[in-house]
Amino acid sequence: MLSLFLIVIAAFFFTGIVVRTKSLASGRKGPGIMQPIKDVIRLFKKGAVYSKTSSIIFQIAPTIYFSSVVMAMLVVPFGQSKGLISFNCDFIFFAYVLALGKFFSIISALDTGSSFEGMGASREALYSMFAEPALFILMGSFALLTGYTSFQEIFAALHIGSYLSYALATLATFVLVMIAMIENSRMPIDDPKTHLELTMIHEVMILDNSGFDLGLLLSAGYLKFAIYGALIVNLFVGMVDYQYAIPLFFIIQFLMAVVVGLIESFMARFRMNHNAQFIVALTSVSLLIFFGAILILGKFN
Amino acid sequence: MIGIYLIGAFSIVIGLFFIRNKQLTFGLLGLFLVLQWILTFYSYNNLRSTDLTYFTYDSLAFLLLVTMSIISVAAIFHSHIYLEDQPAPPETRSIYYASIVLLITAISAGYLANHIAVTWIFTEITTLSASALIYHHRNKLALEGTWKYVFICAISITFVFIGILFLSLALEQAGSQDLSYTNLVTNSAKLNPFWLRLAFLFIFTGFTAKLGLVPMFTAGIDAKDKAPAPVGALLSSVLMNLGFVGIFRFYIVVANTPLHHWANMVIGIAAFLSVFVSTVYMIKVKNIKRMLAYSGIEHMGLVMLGVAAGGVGYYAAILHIILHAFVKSSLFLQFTQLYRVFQNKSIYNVGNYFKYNTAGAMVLLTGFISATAMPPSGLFVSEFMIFRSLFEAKQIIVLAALLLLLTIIIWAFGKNILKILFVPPVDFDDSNVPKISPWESLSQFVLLALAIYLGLNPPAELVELIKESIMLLPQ
Amino acid sequence: MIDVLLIVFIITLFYLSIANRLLSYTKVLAVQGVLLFFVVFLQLNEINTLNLVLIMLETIVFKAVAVPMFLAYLLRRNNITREAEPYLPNFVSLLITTAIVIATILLSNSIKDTHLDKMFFVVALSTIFSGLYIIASRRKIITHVMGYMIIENGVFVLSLAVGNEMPHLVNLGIMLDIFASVLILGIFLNKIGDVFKDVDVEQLTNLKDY
Amino acid sequence: MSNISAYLLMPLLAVVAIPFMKEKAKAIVTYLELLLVAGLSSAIAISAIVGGAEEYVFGGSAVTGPIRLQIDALSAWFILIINIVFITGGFYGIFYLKAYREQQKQISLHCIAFIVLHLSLVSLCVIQNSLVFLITWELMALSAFIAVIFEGDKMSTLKAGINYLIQSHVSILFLMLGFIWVAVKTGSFDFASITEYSQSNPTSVGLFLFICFFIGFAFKAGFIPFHTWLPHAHPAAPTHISGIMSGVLIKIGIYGIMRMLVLIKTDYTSIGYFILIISAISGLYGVMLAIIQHNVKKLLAYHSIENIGIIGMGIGIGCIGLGNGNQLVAWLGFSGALLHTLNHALFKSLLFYTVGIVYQATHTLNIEHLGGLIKKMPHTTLLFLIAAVAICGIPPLNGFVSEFLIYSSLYQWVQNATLVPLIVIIFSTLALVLIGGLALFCFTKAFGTIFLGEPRKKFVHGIHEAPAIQRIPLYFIALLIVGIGIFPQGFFGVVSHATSVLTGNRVGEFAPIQGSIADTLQYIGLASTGFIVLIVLMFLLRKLVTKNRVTTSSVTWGCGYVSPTPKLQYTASSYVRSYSKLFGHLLLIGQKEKPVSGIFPEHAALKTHPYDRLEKSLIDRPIRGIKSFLGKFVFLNNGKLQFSILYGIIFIISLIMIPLVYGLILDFFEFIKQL
Repeated sequence: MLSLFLIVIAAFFFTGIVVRTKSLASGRKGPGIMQPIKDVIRLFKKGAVYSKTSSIIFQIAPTIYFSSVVMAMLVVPFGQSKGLISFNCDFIFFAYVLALGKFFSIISALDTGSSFEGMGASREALYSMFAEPALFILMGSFALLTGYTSFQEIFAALHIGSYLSYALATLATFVLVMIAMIENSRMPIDDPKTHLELTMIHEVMILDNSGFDLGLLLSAGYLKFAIYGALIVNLFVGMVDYQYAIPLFFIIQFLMAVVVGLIESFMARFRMNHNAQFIVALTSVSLLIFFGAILILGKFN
Repeated sequence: MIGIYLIGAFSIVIGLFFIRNKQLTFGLLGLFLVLQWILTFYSYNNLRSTDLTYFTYDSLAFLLLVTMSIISVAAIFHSHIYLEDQPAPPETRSIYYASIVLLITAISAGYLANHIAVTWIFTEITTLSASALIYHHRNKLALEGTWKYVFICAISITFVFIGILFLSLALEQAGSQDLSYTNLVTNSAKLNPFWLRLAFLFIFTGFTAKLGLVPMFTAGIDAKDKAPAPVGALLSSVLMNLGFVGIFRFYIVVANTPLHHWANMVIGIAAFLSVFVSTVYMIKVKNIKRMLAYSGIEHMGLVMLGVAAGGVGYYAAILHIILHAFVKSSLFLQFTQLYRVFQNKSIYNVGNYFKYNTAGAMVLLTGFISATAMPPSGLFVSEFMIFRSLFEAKQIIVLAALLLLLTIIIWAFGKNILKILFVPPVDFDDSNVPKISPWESLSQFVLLALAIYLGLNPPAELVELIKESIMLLPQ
Repeated sequence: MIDVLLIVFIITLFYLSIANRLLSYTKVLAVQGVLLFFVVFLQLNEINTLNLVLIMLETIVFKAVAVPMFLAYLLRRNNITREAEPYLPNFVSLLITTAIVIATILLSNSIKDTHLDKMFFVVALSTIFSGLYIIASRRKIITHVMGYMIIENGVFVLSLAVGNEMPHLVNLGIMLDIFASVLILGIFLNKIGDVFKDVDVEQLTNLKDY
Repeated sequence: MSNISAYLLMPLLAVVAIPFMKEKAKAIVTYLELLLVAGLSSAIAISAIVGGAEEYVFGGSAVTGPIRLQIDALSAWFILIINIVFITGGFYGIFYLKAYREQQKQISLHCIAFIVLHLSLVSLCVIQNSLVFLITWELMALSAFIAVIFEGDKMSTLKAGINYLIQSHVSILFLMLGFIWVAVKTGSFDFASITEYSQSNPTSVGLFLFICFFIGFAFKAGFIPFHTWLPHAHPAAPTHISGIMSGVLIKIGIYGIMRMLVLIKTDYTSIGYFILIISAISGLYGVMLAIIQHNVKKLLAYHSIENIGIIGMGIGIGCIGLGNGNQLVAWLGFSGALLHTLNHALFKSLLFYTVGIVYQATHTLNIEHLGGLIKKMPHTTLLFLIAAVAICGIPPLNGFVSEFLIYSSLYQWVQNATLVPLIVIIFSTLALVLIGGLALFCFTKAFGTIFLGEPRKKFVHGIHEAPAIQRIPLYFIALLIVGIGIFPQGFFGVVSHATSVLTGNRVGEFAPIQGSIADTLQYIGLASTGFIVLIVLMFLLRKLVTKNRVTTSSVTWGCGYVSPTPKLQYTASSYVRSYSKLFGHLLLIGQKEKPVSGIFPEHAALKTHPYDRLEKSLIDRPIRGIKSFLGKFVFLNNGKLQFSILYGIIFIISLIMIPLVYGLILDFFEFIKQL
């Protein structure tokens, strides 16, 4: 339950911080932290333009996308406190609920019959497909380490002990950050600020969305970021008491936002056909983590 | 009884040969069928009894005789339809009827003969009558077919005779001169193996021409192709069975000697080669009749493999040969109707039979399923047993190769039959296709149903008879 | 004495393998008939006279006279060319025939049977196989028929070997002889001759599967 | 007893009667017959699930020996699946066949085949006598074959049909070998003898026996590499038959494998690994080929292979659990497999039926020609969408539940696994995840291209939605799909009986495990329900907010290009291009390209023909080899008389000489030895 509030709050600032970091890094003052939220609210007030080609799918898709993200959010725990939904292997539910959102965002992109949005849809589908194994293997290795299979129990039982486990934690963080980047189609996979549709992924999918729907999509994006942030936080705050944990949560979220901002300002976007390799590399990294876990448990004999 | 039968039959033959009047002809044919059935029932009533010293109503003979009598009814009935449909000059008609009756008589007598020489004589007579039937159409190809059939059969009969001579040499050592099977079996221990070996080799090779087995298989193919389909039905079922009788009765003798294993090897080689040959041609052949003939070769190969494998294989072989007779004859009889529709026997110019004669198409379909021994056809059971006997005989490699070949055969057979059933032929105008009454297919349905029933649910009587006919073999 | 006759018989086989003219084939057949006549006379001395007479009649009338004459008549009637036209040169044929004879001798050598006069066995088998060889190696249909006749002679010789014990087998052989020859020659006379002029085996290869 | 003979008698009567009926009567009688059989068998099945296994013994004939019919929870489960699919499929089929009204003869043949197919499928689940089983098995294959070649006047259909026939015959050969093996050793055709034999012999024997049977059943189920008939048969068959084939016909293979697992007592662990690996490969391969297909039915066929793979993974894990004595893993694996069997039967048949409607409306199965159908046929679109989401294994629908069970079996197994199993686990997880992702990729493509956007090809004839009555069974299936999604624990309750047969523990023993799984599933059910509620709420909210906002509609934003045409749309091929570039080496895609050239390029074209690499190397090449080998022997009957005689001579001489020569050689070696 607690995680819910925290994530929502984090979501409010997260993207703002990212944007701010980027503008500072590029020597500009940049908009206020709350700017993204303001945008969303503005969009909520606006009317909408729908393509003649599009159908009911196009209209319900954003809603479903948003609710899938919300649903995923409900699964995420915070330290000791369970998420609203928690059962064995709930992370599978987490991943697949997000998949539903993806499904609908993709078909809504195809629904416009545009010559560009299909491109984005295709890429989105392909990349998220490649990204998923990493998460599952990560959770698999955690399950192996802790002996539990639900988010909350895993994180509760996860304690950083030996040096090896430090290394694992760092790797895990890296993987999670990267998955977050992919899921939110940020640098280095995708550049939300590019102006050439041919090189977009997420942005080109929502070319035709406007008004309330666009607002939903954007806010879903913010939430997603916060969710992955929360997951990373959970890696470290498993045992910590709330009075330290909650501040820690925000600190880590903040740091992550800054890191994202820095990455986006100092790193170039990959070439589209390099993305696949990069994402698959994540899987191999997570395999590394898995074998690390095996090492820790001393099953090499 | 057999005496009466033979005399009656031969007089009927002579009658048919000279009489041109239709009613009288049919009367005589009917009379003959009655005679045939009387003989059958008689042989059932005094089973295992000997008649005229040279004929014995033993179980094997009886089984094949029943098969014969059932099929002969259908064959003669369809010959009638056939000759009505394609009217031939009266003397040709009477030759046809005379020789078909002669053929049936000779085959029946051949089954019953208990003396190798007598079997041989009647086999010779079948050659004569069959050749007359093959030449029914009086054209070049028919002549060629007849010539080949006659010549190869003459050679093979000579082989059999040589075999018999060797056998007599083998028997001399035993100090006996009676060539009846029973005597041979009783003296089997004393037979000279060297002469016996030669004898078996020659007799086997000789009878393969009738049985339709490698090495002398070619004659039968042309005969079945050129002969009118109702005759083809006889040639491809009961005549083959005569060849089987010839080999099997003598095999029983050899099986009781040290040569048993060697004989099995000889039979096995020939049988497997036959299946192989039929596979080769099932893929190639486009002439429906020849295709059916080759499938017959395949089945004979299976039967002999069952014999070679021994054990349950003997039982399976006899069951298989009976069921196959029913199935194959029904397919040939169906072909007459097929031919009436398309006036053609090449698979290329035939098709969509389902549309023109549904009952007939169902016969073809069921016949195909039965002939390829897919369940629920009765042949499946016998083939299953044959496979089982091969398995028991530790012939796994042979079994595997056999299964591969059979699969290919099913593929080729199925491809052709289904083309005939469903795919419309190119540039074939169905404006003047004759309407064929479904009743004509009745006989085939009966035969096929018989094959299925006897296979899946054999009456205890049948099982007993088969067991009895393989009683003398070393189990 | 019998052995001499039989050796002559084998010599006729050799001659047959190198003979060019179809007419000489018919002559050889006639000669073989005559030889068989004497062999029968000398060999079958234990069977009842009637049967013996019958057999001897068959040999002299049917084998030595009727069939050769009939074949010669066919040759004239269907004005068949006079060469035998073998697939293989005569030289090879001669070698093969010799090989056959030697093989049969070797084979008979491995027999351990006191009842049988091996001479008969050798002659019979070599005759049968050289007859088969002639059928397989000549181009004309009529040569097939002749080859078949030679086989029949061989079978006859074989049957003579057991003739004393089982005369009815000899009769059977005679029956086969007459029956088959009549059937074959009948067809040949009536049909093939009329339908196909100058009969060559190549013309009878339309029934095939490829 | 009596009801069973009735159950056999009625269909026979119908089969005899059908050819002499009017078209309407045919349909009605067939369907009534179907309902009767289904009702009877379902009643028995349910009683078996509730009240434990039942057994009947028939006298049988001299050949078969006594025929034992035994119906336990496992059989019952499959019988229920079969009946569900057949009842819906038959109903749908009645209307589907209306289009072929004039071909009465074909239709009556079809009806007969349909009845026999259903009857034999149901019977296969209960027969315990190997010979009768074989016969019924072939009956099933044959009737399915007849049903497939309904449009047999097309040579292509016939080819596909024969391909199917032959491969199912090969499958029966393997089964036959197995049964003969057992029969020869034990002398009995009863299934019980299989157990005896496998128990009384070393495990290796049981292993080989199982593999023999597995191959036989795998042909039917469509495991790689025995799958090649599937993608040909499904497009060829009339749609309701494709639905039934994919729904239950291939499942009977799964049933066979499970039955053999129950019967054969041997080293389950190694069997488990064997199945798991094959299944993982099947799953991946199936979906990878599915993506590049242009023909919808072919695409669905490959997805059947994929789903069989998933089911197989469940079975494999279950076996391993059984082997290691890890009840929980075994339970999760088997239940997952069983439940997925039902789920796949549901959504796959639904997919086929909807595709059938599309086909009858547009007369094409080529995705690239379709598009924008959602406006013409909304119901079909909705149904297809539901099925598509379900097959991707996404909550809140049924696909997720079974995949979840299999996933969690993997994660449960992790706990106490050693190194090698761990590696297996991780790669199976990988496979499962990739399968899920690729399935999503594939079905977004299929749905998007068929139903969304603009029509890519103008159809001369009007396109209409199917009549409401034809949609009834489809909605029923959809209902079931959602029902399993939001109420999984109930269905699991039913499955658990079947699972207990597989795991071999008695009724009541498995309460704790069952309970723990049921709890988890209950959570999922709640979550899914909540999810649906949330979506609805969000949608209402959206309605509320946007109620008095101005919404205008215009052309799709063409990024500045002002005159877009449907031709400019993203096509299916372009959608999968980046994918097929990545996996191009594994796949086999024939390409014919006429590239754009010159300053004023005229016509340019690109044709792609996806083909199955395995089929090419495992089916086509060997067959070509065998044919050419056999072709070398056609000279045998070349019509020359001399040859025919020669064969005889050769035969005799060789059989005389070879032994002599052989003897001589032996003597020679003896002589050498003596030196």
